Amino acid sequence: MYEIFSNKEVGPDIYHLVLKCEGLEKEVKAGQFFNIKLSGINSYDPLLRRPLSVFDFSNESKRVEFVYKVVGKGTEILANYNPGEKLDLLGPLGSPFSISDRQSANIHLIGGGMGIAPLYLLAKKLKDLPIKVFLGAANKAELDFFADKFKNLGVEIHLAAMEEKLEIKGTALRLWDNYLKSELPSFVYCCGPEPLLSAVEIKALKEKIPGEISIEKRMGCGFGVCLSCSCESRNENEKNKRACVEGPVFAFGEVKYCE
Amino acid sequence: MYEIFSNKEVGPDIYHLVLKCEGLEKEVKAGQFFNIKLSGINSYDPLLRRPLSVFDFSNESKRVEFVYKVVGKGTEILANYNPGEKLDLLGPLGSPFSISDRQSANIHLIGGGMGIAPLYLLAKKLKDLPIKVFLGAANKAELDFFADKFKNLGVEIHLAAMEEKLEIKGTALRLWDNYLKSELPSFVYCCGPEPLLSAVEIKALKEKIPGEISIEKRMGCGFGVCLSCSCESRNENEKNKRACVEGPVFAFGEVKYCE
Amino acid sequence: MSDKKLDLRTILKANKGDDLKLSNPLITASGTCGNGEELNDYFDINKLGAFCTKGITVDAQKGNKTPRIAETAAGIINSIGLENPGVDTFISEILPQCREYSLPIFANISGYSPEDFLTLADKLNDRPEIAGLEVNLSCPNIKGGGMIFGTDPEKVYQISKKIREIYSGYIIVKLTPNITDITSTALAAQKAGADAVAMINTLSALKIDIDKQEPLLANTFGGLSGPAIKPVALKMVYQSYKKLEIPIIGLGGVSSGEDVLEFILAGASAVGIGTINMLEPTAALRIIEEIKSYLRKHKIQKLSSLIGAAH
Amino acid sequence: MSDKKLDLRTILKANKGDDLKLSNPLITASGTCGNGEELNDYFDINKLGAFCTKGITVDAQKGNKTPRIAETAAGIINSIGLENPGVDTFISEILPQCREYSLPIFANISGYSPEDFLTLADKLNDRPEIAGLEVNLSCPNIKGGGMIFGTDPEKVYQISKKIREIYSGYIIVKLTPNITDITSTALAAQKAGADAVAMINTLSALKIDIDKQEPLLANTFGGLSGPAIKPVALKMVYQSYKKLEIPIIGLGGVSSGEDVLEFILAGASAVGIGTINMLEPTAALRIIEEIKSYLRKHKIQKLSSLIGAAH
Ligand SMILES: Cc1cc2nc3c(=O)[nH]c(=O)nc-3n(C[C@H](O)[C@H](O)[C@H](O)COP(=O)(O)OP(=O)(O)OC[C@H]3O[C@@H](n4cnc5c(N)ncnc54)[C@H](O)[C@@H]3O)c2cc1C
Ligand SMILES: Cc1cc2nc3c(=O)[nH]c(=O)nc-3n(C[C@H](O)[C@H](O)[C@H](O)COP(=O)(O)OP(=O)(O)OC[C@H]3O[C@@H](n4cnc5c(N)ncnc54)[C@H](O)[C@@H]3O)c2cc1C
Ligand SMILES: Cc1cc2nc3c(=O)[nH]c(=O)nc-3n(C[C@H](O)[C@H](O)[C@H](O)COP(=O)(O)O)c2cc1C
Ligand SMILES: Cc1cc2nc3c(=O)[nH]c(=O)nc-3n(C[C@H](O)[C@H](O)[C@H](O)COP(=O)(O)O)c2cc1C
Ligand code: FES
Ligand code: FES
Repeated sequence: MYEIFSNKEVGPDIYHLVLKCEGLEKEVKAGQFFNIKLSGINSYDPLLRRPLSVFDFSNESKRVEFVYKVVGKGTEILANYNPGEKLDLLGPLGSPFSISDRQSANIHLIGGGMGIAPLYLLAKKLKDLPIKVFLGAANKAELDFFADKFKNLGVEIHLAAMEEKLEIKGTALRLWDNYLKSELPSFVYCCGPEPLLSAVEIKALKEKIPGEISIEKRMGCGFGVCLSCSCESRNENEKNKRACVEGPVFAFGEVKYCE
Repeated sequence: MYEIFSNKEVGPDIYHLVLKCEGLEKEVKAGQFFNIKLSGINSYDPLLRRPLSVFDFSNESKRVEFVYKVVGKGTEILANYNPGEKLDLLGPLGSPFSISDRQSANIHLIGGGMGIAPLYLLAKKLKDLPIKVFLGAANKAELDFFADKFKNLGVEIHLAAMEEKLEIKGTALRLWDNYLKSELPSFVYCCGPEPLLSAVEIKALKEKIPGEISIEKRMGCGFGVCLSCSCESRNENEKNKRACVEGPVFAFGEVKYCE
Repeated sequence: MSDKKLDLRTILKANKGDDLKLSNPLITASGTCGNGEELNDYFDINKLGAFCTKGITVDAQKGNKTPRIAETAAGIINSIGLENPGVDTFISEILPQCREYSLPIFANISGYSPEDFLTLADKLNDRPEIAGLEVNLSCPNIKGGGMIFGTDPEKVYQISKKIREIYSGYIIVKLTPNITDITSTALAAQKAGADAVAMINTLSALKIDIDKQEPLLANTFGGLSGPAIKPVALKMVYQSYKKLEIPIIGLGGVSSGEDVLEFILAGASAVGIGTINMLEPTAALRIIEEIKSYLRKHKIQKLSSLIGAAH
Repeated sequence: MSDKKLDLRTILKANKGDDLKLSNPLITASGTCGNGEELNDYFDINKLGAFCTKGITVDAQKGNKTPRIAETAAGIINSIGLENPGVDTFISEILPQCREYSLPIFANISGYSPEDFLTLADKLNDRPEIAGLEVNLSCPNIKGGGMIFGTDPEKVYQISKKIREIYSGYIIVKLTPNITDITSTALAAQKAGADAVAMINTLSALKIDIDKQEPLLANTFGGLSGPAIKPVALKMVYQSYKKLEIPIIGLGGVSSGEDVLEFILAGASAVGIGTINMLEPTAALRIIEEIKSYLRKHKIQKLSSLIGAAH
């Protein structure tokens, strides 16, 4: 059980949740997630935990942070929690973004919607390299909090919104696509809706640029026992991969998209 | 939705809940109850509301008060609510104790366990009459809060506990029984477990003393639609009575006991 | 879309006789809404699509011993045991009250023998206060009773057919989910000339009091209802829709506009609301608002255009 | 009572061969606990009474398309579709891991035809790593598959009997609740020589995505599990106990010590824990503690003395 330090609305239906995690022993890496229990005491409804990617983590201050959007039952319950209350979290879970061998220049991070959340901790880890961040969402209000955070890191960011013109009016994909005309990256990280992952991957594979995506699959358990989150491998001979254990981060070309 | 003013432990697992009920238009009478929703937002578990008798009510200060014991899922959830939070209550429900024609002297109030709760508001209404209150519980700690409250009303009280000697060591029934040797009342009110109700009623009927009991039946709805709380009438030709509408207060001899 | 344009009406097609037009798809589930009076204290029940009474039997019944209700995760188990004043008192005392309402009313009938159902259908035939009968062939709480009939397609056919022969109003046959294949009994009811089927009644269930080390309900078994059973009910409606020609009234755990929409998309022409009323007497009003916001959001005018749309 | 005196052991009587002695009644429910490794990261799974593997088929299966899981009130609907590496890989890769554990392990087998079951039983016969087979005649997620067998007592008898002829270890036949009378299939399994029955598998269920206006699961239907179904499972165990001579493994929604006690009082000799593990990987440890406090409170020494005590 971790105590809530703050849980504030930072955009339209978007919340920033900060937990004190003194007891947490494991290291938390960019791309990993926690699975959060949202049923109250003596209650089995809602039954399943809800997975949220780690937005930020600091081992020194012992804080783990999330950014989430209220989209349904569970996230609405979460938004009603107050500082001082405690949450039951399972994690950190999943395989993180790989970082060790990214000493190359020109790293692009592409995030769509709430897929932006896990890219922040990643950017923090990579921030001494020349990284460029491409973010898209419905409107500026959904991006403001993220944009400020990335700006404070001192990394280069590009913004797009569907409903209004920022750098462009459109998706993160189109934003990035435009930029590719001036520079091809040496490695790409992408997180967001499957159509974004898929399109970025196709483009990158064509240009022979390696990279990783983080996929959001409906999860039952989050730790590998139920096979709810199976992703079919692109390699016909390989067995399925679990988004919660082998993923949510996969290399370009590793898994098929379907939803 | 009524805001919680306070919700404090006042005995072993016994809580005193005070709600602000500005919006409440109906008058609340002694013997009535409210049915309290305990599932959180977006949750259907626990599904049923929990009935609690009104312990105190004041139209001026617009406060409705309850005293409850944590015995299971629902009451444990209730005990976890904090001041400032809101509760969804249905009520006031049920038929109250009758008061109008109790101008006679010698009224006895007998309460066992949490059955004491509804007697307090009743005693308040009757307090200008010479009433005597007989209370029993497992131990002194369970009685302290109630005893203080009744004492502050200035009424005569007698206390018994099962686990230690107060006026006697034993049940409210024995306590009252002893007292009957010195004085027969002209009217009796009784609330508590069914064996207490039943025994008091038998004794009173034998002595031809009229009175009323308040019964705790497992309830589905609390407002008369489901027939979960049916009490068989002692009059074979009469149909069942619903503890939530025709009761929970019944006259001596009106319904059969069974649980 | 302006609220005025939203059309929540639904039609229950009749096999013979007139179709029933409901102002919205919500029908109270028998036994969870009394006979109208209590709910009407909370809101004008004419806002419902239709009302279904508490089950009636030939003779008055005191019902089962208490406890008659137990709570389970997101559900309740009941064994009321058909407590009711009997059909004659129903006709003399309850039907007159029904005249005060303008919405269609169904009388829910239960029997301990096939003959009982015929007696009831006969006594209730041509009563102007009611639009039709809901024939409860599925009550799990009476011994040797309804459920035995309800799990045998042949018996469902026989009883439904005999009722059809003597009753001229709308006939809904209410089916039990405690069966390997509910489409077998649904088809039997259709073949017998029922106007519609209602599914589901409660799932046979048990709760044990671990302190007393015995079943919690006085009657041992009871019927499970509430949100817990919704996925089972919905599956049965979906599975039956393509096989049936008569309308389906879907019910089981419906508690929100989303639930109603699920049932309608699965193929229900109308939807029963039961257990939710016990916790939230004004649930119907909330549910109607939730349906309206869905229609607005999806720019759909006619709710009935969604019937079976998930197939 | 001191903790040392509390005796949680339970015996699964065998029809032929040796009885199985479990250190406590908790058995993992197939498909909800992987093959042990993942859970073992959270606690020493030897603390369980027994372990049951994820369902295996003759050939490797990729399972159904996603989404494979939907949430309902106090329940989940799954349609994993038996994703597994096939029996040969199971034998070469998973069984060796099983050697690391000291508790009895059951291999859960599923087939698309009666022959499949025999192939599986044959290949798994005499494997020292496993104590027995759990024959899943009740999987609702494969077309033309398990559930068709599972609802027909005659087929249950035939398949169980053939397996009995070629398999010498402990045989548990796992039954489906999607049936009018589960005692018919339970008795068929007993007659065929099964050592025990497990009840229940999941209830056939549906969820509709109202925004997409189509079934949420890629496979349309799925199986409902979790606390929502406990009252139905418990009823089936209670109802079967008096009719059967072989042990019953009760499961369906078990999430607490109270739930385990309900099943045992109803007549189960052991209890499966499924869905709860998905939310709370250490649930078994909590449940064991809850059982112990109950025994202490009621001054009962042997848990097994409570089997069937609610009758
Ligand atoms: C590994 C992982 C990391 C995630 N990280 C974040 C994050 O950092 N911030 C954030 O806002 N969201 C994140 N999500 C998505 C988040 O888990 C869902 O939005 C949440 O579970 C919805 O719960 P709900 O009860 O509010 O919605 P529900 O009422 O359950 O459903 C509402 C909507 O949410 C969608 N949904 C439900 N469950 C999931 C799920 N498991 N995955 C994706 N969509 C779902 C449904 O399709 C539906 O449209 C992540 C998901 C995964 C799998
Ligand atoms: C009209 C009425 C007035 C009541 N007033 C009070 C009051 O003022 N103070 C107070 O402490 N309690 C009162 N009760 C009892 C109170 O409602 C129950 O203790 C409560 O519902 C238990 O809920 P739970 O979820 O904590 O227990 P559960 O987990 O549901 O059950 C735990 C135990 O409580 C018993 N129980 C469950 N439901 C009921 C019920 N409806 N009635 C009686 N026992 C039940 C069960 O037998 C079980 O032993 C009243 C009951 C009724 C019917
Ligand atoms: C307390 C109670 C009493 C019921 N009585 C009847 C009845 O008399 N006749 C009947 O056909 N169904 C009866 N039912 C079943 C409901 O009408 C309905 O089919 C079932 O509860 C499923 O719907 P729900 O989950 O919305 O409650 C009763 C259900 C409950 C909970
Ligand atoms: C994700 C999931 C996968 C399952 N896979 C299997 C399986 O492979 N074989 C089997 O016999 N039962 C399978 N089941 C059924 C469970 O073993 C169990 O019978 C059912 O879920 C009821 O128990 P529970 O409510 O405790 O989960 C599965 C259930 C779930 C939830
Ligand atoms: S969510 Fe259960 S295996 Fe991935
Ligand atoms: S509790 Fe429903 S009628 Fe009394």
